[in-house]
Amino acid sequence: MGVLEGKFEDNVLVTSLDWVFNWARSSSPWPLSFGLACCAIEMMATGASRFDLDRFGAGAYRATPRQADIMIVAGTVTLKMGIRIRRLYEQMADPKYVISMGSCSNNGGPYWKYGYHVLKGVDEVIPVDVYVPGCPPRPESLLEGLIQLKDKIRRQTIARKSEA
Amino acid sequence: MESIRDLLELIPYTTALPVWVQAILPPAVSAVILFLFVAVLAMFAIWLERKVAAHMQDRLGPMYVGGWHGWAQSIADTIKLLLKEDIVPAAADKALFKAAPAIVFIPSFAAFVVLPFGISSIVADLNIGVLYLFAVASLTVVGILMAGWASNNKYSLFGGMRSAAQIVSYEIPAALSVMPVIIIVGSLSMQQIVRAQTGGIQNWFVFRNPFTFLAFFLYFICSLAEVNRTPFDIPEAESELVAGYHTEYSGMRFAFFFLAEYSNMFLVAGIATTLFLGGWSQVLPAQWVPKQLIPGPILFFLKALSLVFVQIWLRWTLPRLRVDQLMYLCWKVMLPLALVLVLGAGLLAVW
Amino acid sequence: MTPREIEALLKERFGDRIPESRLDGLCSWSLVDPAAILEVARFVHDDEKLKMDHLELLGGVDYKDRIEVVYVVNSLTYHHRYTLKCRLPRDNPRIRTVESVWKVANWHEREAYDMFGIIFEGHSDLRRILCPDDWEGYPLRKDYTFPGKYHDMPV
Amino acid sequence: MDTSLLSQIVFYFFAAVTLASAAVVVFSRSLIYSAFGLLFTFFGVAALYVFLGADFLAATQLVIYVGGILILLLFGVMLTHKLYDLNLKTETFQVAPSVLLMLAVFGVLVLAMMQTAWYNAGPRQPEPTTAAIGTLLMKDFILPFEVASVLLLIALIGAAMIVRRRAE
Amino acid sequence: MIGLGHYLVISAALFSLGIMCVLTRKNAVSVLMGVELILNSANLNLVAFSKYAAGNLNGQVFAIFIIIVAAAEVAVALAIVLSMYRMLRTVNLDRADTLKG
Amino acid sequence: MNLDYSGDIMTLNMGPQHPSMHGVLRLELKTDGEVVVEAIPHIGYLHRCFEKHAENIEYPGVVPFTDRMDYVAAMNMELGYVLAVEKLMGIQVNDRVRYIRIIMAELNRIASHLVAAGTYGLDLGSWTPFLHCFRDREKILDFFEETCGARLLYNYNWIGGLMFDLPEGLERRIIEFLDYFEPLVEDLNRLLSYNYIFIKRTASVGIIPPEVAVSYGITGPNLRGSGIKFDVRRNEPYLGYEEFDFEVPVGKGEFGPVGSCYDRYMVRIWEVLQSCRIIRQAIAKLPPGDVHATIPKRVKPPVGEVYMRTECPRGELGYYIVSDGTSKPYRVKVKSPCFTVMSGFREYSRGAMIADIVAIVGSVDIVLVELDR
Amino acid sequence: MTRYLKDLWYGWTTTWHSMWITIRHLFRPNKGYTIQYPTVKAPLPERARMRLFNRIEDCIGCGQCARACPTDCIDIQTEKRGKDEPPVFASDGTPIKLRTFVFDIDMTLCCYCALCTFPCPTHCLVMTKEYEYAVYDKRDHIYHFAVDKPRYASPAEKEQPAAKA
Repeated sequence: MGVLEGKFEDNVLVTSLDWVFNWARSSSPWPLSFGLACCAIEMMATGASRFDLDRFGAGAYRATPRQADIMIVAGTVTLKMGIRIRRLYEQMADPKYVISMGSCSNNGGPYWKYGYHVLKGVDEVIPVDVYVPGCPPRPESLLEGLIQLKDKIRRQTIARKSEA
Repeated sequence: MESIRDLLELIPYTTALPVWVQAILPPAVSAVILFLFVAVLAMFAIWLERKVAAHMQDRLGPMYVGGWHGWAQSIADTIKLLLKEDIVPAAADKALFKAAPAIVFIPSFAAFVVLPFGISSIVADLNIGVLYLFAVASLTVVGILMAGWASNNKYSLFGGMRSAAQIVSYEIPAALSVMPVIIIVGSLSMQQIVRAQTGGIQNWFVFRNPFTFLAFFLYFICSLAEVNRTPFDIPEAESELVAGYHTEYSGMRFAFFFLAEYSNMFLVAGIATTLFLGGWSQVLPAQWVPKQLIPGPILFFLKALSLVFVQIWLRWTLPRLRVDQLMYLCWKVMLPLALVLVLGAGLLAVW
Repeated sequence: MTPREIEALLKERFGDRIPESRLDGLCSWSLVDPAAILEVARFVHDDEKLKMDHLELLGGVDYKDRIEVVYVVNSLTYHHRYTLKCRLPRDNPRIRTVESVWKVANWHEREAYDMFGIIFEGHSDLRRILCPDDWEGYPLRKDYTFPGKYHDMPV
Repeated sequence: MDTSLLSQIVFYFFAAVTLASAAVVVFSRSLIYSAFGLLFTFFGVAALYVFLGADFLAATQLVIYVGGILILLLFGVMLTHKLYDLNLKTETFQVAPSVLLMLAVFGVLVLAMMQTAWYNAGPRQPEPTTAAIGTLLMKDFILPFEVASVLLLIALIGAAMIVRRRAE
Repeated sequence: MIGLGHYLVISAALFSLGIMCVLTRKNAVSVLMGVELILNSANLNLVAFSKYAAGNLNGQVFAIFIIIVAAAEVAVALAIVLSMYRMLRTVNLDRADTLKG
Repeated sequence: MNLDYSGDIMTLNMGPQHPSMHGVLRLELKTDGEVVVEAIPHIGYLHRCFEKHAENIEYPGVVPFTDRMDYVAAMNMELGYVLAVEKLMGIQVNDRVRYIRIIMAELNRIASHLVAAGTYGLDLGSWTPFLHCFRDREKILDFFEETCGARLLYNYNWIGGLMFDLPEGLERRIIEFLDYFEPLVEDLNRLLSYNYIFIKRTASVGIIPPEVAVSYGITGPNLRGSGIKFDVRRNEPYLGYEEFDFEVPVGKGEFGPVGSCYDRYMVRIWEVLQSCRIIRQAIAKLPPGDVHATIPKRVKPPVGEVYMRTECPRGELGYYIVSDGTSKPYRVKVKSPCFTVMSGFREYSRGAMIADIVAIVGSVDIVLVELDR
Repeated sequence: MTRYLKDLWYGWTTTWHSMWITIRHLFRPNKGYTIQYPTVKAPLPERARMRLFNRIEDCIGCGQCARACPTDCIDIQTEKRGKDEPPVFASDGTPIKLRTFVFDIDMTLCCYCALCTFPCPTHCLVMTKEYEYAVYDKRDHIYHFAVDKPRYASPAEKEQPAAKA
């Protein structure tokens, strides 16, 4: 995680800092402009006029993984691509989140059974925060996934986790 | 600066401080104020850009963060960027990599020193103001080259080289297109230039004579190129070079580039306002309204922001040029035109 | 030209090197002796009456006992279409490349190599195209068994 | 007086920056570091010009040296090496004799300085120099000015001619 | 109090560093940097004298001329270096001996 | 200023993840400064084994997979497959099915060309056309969603019929949409196509001469952009396209040589208008009928093989299906238009600049999944 | 020279044309293009195909849906009801002869093609309009519809149940 995590005990200051940090992080999740297949078109549609991802502050598609906060894995991940996706994920700066969009990246989707060249779920190579269902998901579904991700971010804390 | 010194004298016990602290305090305080000012300005410009772009594209833009039309969006972005992990690639040249954002940001920040926001609100009214602006602006190039080279990434390097070539070339027509104004005023001081334009819209240099009128457009286009805005944003052309010279930058260092880009936007708009649109001077002719109704700084901001708006407008309208077309435009179109303008303005002044 | 005329033309020119033909409305084809494929390809491409300058499709079909290479060719001038086929043995299928006739065959042949392991002799750049370079096996063969793992990712 | 103390501090600071970065230019093995050292040298010299009351010259120094010459040098460094190579090292030779020579030159210069009784015109209030320089250039130094402009033109054309790729 | 001597010492140091750079480097671009140092030291001298000794601006005007000449020199020199690199694939000055018999 | 630095060849890897690569195409660029000496495409990053799937799934179940091949023009993709199987089985669909199929295919063509035009603007640094195109595309997707319930991947064309009949009043709304949309094409043109920067960026770049286009088997708008008037809808009509009055636009080379990026782009824009014409005619002639009438209970084609080609927005789409008499296809081989276009990329991108590479990749309008299948 | 000036002129005018278009869009009121999703939800058409839902009380366990599914995302396990059990009927009167004790749909595999809903004899398998079900754990995307427990502990105890997909 980021610079400050895990260095403090839990107290009032930390709680309010948490609020500020999580507010900032959840309010500006810049996605990596990274489309693979069908879902990428729906991702573009989500960014376009009708649904407008930018309303949530997530419209600033970054071309470079270094500046992106969330990676929307939109589409089928093949084995050839899986290696690259892992590298892209490693290049992203903490804190980073992954939205797996659509059946293919969730679990291989339709290509699950005979797809000798398809990775069975992007979570085999990188950790996934939110799975958005659909093949492809409606733009609303992606927005809902983003809202879910925001909820998840808001529950984070910089306080040191108790050893449990 | 003077006003800040006056302000500090109001605070008790400052005289009891050590001498060197007393000496260093006013510049330090004004620097901090200026920094905050620039940061807020840049954040506002970012928000404005996102909203304007969205509405041009039949979207809404940021809507939720902070409440009304996502006014806090840029604040959230900034906090988030500051909190992000700061990656220094293992293959990069560490020292230069870390220094580059500062070298890019400092000039754009330092250039604000000579912007006359109002009759008395200017940090330092240098008598070589315009020259100072160009001197400081030339430092940015080094930072960009540094960033591009130190990242050890081919895209960055391409971006850096393109950017350096672009800024260095466009500095020439930009500087030349300022000359007509300087010839008329006979001074390099920004404040003097504004004073020469007081008394209403007809005294602004845009409308003074045809040469200055054209020079305004010329300067505006060249300044677009100098701050790497579309249609001249090839150094960071997303679809070609990923993100240009700041491809490898993340978190805070990227925030500095971002901030520098947007403060530069405001800076060139401010310069154009000062040189051509009368700076803080009033709009209505003095014959009709003898007293300045709106305070100078507000007028200045309105004028500068409208130019920023035009920059944004252009960005979301035009495709970008190619490198050779960009250079063609500079050397074959802008430069001859600028020379003609200087010549014409000079002849007009002599005559 | 109708498929029947094309077939007649081919038969006339190449004789017994066109051992079999089937002319139906769906997909009229002629079997070509694998050794003569380059000649036939050049003929259909260059012949004034045929002018099949468009290679539509080149692909393999695995028939368990043999592998067939299918060439669907088409003329942009006369708008007629015809199919050529070559039968190859299943183990070690080899055939001459038609890259010199239609440039697009380059990639099509690479794909057929990738999927079926058909080796095109004289091909300028016969590498895998869709699968990674270190992939094992020829996926579209009927007896293809799925690999368990590729690098450290499960298949 | 406090301001004179402050200005002394600032002067020594810039003098140190100038000399240290010049040392980097000379002693750094990496060409790029040399080039960026040069940036600070130019910057420091510009600051010293400000101290000498030559504000126009300081700005000119920045515009031409930093904005022009340094960028040219950087381009030169990058173009004459593998573009994306981080290790732009340069070899040095004759280090020991040149250090001796350098020290000798420095010693002689400083000695000569000490020995000379310089004429001192006395402290003057710094004043804007731009207009005065312009007048000087256009009146007293008009001939050198023209010669310099011709020289620049020739250099421009010459440089373009030299770098031009001959059509094979 | 800062006087003429200070500037002269700085200038002398810059000059000798420049000399050192020119002498020790094989790389043509490096040598150019050394030349720039030397020119700067001369400029500094001129401006210092113009303030302390002469009392007029002639020194500054000369400095401007030097800057102009330096710009021209660097442009031409770099052009030469570039074409040398293109021909010899190196910028090592020792290799530029094609004129030798 | 010429930025050819030194004659050093530098290898620049564009992709697989690169904002302008329309997915995950990887280009290995050998550059000399800004000039690309050679651009070698590497594909297969989205190879989803369509042909393997098709061999293991019953005939109707393949249709969703054909959708996913070219997801921007799914209606057209499934249309080709369905027509091939129908041809193999000898099914004659009634007129209503034919006309609805044409309406849907043409609407989909408009949507696909809008994506192509929009993303092309994006590649060249102009964002707004992209969003304007997507705004209008959404309306088309609404029609599809009303008709078959899905926005992008429809599974609407079934073997022997359609999934559903058109919903109540859709014809009227499509006409209304066309009335609204056709003037907007002019807006798009003024915003992007006639912009001088855009013309300068595209008009003399990425030229595919006709002979190269033919030799590389380039089809569809890319072939027509090179000045060859060939359209499967016109030259080998299926579905009764011969009953319709439309033009086949070809590249004119107004601002540069024929076959440039600009020509390919403009052919798409003109095709959008032609599609509008076709839709209007089809809706005017739409006969009543039962769209489920000819759907076979069990799809079991006779032994044999068939090759069927249709005109897809990206070019000529061919399905080569071998049937062994069972309910699963023995082999399905797809002739994908993007594959052939990209195979020639090395040739027609030679000598371009890096920025031009982006322009060329955008102008041939590839969809990577169809390329890799 | 004329070409040069023409170029300049075209560049200038077409830029203004483009700018005119964008500025018009800026000042034209946003004609409801954007749907503000979490607060406003666009109505879905009648035929919208989203998440699969099975009314298990109507399911006769025939397994036709599983056979039709191209991606094998439906997992049905049934067993014959004993002779001693009371007869059960679906809402349209079809007798339910099989007890479905596993009816799992893995929505991460589903391709939303609706091919499974058409063969269903009792129309109990439908695609709903529910599309908001993003989860943190992908196992939550497997929906278990069956409510009955198998009566016979192992298939060997009774003869092998009919449809096992």
